[in-house]
Amino acid sequence: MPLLIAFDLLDRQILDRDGIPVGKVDDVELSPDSRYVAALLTGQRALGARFGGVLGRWITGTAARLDTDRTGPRRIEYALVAKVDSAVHLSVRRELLTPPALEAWLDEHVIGRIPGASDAG
Amino acid sequence: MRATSWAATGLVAAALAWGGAGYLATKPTDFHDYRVAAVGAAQTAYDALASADLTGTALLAGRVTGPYADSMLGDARDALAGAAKQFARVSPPDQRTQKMRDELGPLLIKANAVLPGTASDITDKTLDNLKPVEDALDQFLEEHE
Amino acid sequence: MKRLLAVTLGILTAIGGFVDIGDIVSTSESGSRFGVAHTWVLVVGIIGICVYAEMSGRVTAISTRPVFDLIRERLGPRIGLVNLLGSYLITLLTLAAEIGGVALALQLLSGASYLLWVPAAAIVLWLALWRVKFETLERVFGLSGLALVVLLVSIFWLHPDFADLKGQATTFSPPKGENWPTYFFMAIALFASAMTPYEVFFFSSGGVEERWTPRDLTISRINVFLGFPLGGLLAFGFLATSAIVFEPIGVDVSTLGQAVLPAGMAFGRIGLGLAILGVFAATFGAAMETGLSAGYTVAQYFGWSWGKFLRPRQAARFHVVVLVSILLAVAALLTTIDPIQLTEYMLIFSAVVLPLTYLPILVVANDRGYLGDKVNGPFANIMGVIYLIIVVAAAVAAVPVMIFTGMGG
Amino acid sequence: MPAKASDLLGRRVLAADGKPLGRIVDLVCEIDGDGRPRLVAALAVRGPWGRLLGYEREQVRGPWILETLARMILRRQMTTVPSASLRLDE
Repeated sequence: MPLLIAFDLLDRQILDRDGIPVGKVDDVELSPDSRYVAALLTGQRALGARFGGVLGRWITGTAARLDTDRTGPRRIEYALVAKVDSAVHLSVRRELLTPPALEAWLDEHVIGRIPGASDAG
Repeated sequence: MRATSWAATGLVAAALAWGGAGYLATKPTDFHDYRVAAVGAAQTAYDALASADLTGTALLAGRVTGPYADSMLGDARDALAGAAKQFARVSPPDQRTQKMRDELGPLLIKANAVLPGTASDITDKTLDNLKPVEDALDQFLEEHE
Repeated sequence: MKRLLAVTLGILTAIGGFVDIGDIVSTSESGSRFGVAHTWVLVVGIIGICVYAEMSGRVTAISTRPVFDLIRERLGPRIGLVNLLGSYLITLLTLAAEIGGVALALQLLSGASYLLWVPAAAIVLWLALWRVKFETLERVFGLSGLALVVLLVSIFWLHPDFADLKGQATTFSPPKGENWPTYFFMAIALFASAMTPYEVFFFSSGGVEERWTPRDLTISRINVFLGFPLGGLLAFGFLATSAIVFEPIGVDVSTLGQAVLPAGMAFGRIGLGLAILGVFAATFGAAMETGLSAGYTVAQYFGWSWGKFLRPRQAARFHVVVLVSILLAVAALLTTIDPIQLTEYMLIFSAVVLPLTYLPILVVANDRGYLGDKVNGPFANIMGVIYLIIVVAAAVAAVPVMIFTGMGG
Repeated sequence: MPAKASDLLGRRVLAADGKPLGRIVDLVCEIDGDGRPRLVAALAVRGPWGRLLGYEREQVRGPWILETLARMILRRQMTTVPSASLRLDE
């Protein structure tokens, strides 16, 4: 069955091997010759670029300020995709991927400091 | 649509809304407006007194608690204050409405006076004092609604 | 027993739709002004939310995707964002109102002003959302909200003229002394809150929290077809008792205290206490529902990890959204704005959000790629389309009617 | 910078004879032997409809009224353009 990039990939939830959310497919990167799907792009930077306009620049700008270590959006190599159905399932656990900057920052400075943050609810 | 036309549409809509709001805010009160305001105030005052009456009766029968009655009386007092404020904001534009003001004004003051302050003030007597004011407000509503 | 407890998600969700603080007061107001003339609106609302909650529960059980995922997936990021902003505002306004409602219930018990209770209510709410297991929250507040049954029983204890009530319920027009616009305004407000979008967000996300699989389809359906009618029935308790006590003497209900008075008149202090306890549980439950939904919608739009089944550190952004929403709600309340008035503004945003929420659910419920042979049958589709039309009509009519009547004045 | 799907989606495409075919709404891939999705075609739609709610696929059926509307738009306006003959309108 053919895979439709806009329908089957874009805006779908990416889940890791254990079903934990990793991000949305905010854009899809093509190989340099534009013939293959190379990677999934996720995060507000990729999302903002898709919006375009003032709102898009604002979203991208805020996301970029939070994440100064990286030059582009988070990339997930397409080779890591195990299955595409109502979500995009990866074959790895999310700890192996670079964590999103906002999540890491909030974990370190806010949530991680509140007692009980490491216990499941 | 382009961003500029969106902006233009937005500006026009904002201008119309602003103009409309300005018109409504500065429009002089006519008979209809005054009647609406007066009836609203009378209804609020009546609701407050009648609720206080029901609560008081229930309290004396031991069916509700003191703190509950206290907060019902507090609500009634707030409602009366709101009604008085709402009524004071409009001034009567003609003779007919002047008559309405002369009727309702004293009633609102009386309502405030007869409303028990706290649950401990509630007795058969204070409840009896509520009745004539309730009836008068009811009468006023019947006439002008 | 375990099977019985499995329906508490539906009950809790329905409580947020039918007997949250705004609904308690506006349903009672409707009863006090129109008698039980709006009973049909409750029936229409119950059927509507059942139709769409069943679809979203089915989609979630089979695909494990909650509703907001579908919205962005089918409508795209732009319209999804419009829906997100609208839904978030509705949810936030309701959250603020519910925290106010918890505080008002405490005021009725203690006599101390509700403003003093607001911070305490907010802190306990946050602790519950931070520490307590989802199933525990659902059971405690879903079940104790059932204390509101006391109002339903009160109907019989107040010895009304049942022929009269039946007459009111089968007359589809406003009684003498009331006008059509207000009648419609109240009808739309009751209908919109019965179908308020955070119910399907919460219900489907709750299904994911409880790790529903295709085998839980029956559990989902029992939740829907038991929970929502039960919620609607509790709302009818407020409608009917206000119609019995306040309508004949011409008092318009506008406070929570008035709404629970009939329980006291029927059963004395115990009845009153039960009603206030029920209101406390219902508003606290609705506060949890809206607090979590605020986090669910934002996290599901952006694809962040979310949920109470994860450790808070694994879903840091989700927990920050929940925390910030509670703080915003408290800030709004401490301006001394009337918490009950707050829920009326919800209608403005419902106009945008309701169609944009229910359309994608209907479309996905027909997608074999998602649901295999569990797609909608003809009956579900007919009902779905009819309700989509009603929702759009109500949404379009809401704002003009609201301005025209000065919010039901 | 490598190309992104969003750079192609929404762009206008032309037929071989230069006739406009509308905007790209989706990109069709086939999974090749190595499991990599290879771009084989683009779907172009005339008119303003960018999102078709999924009715471009066979699996979405009903409700009758929504399906009929969506398929009416699709039949009249959708073209599949193979990658090899894809001409973007600059």
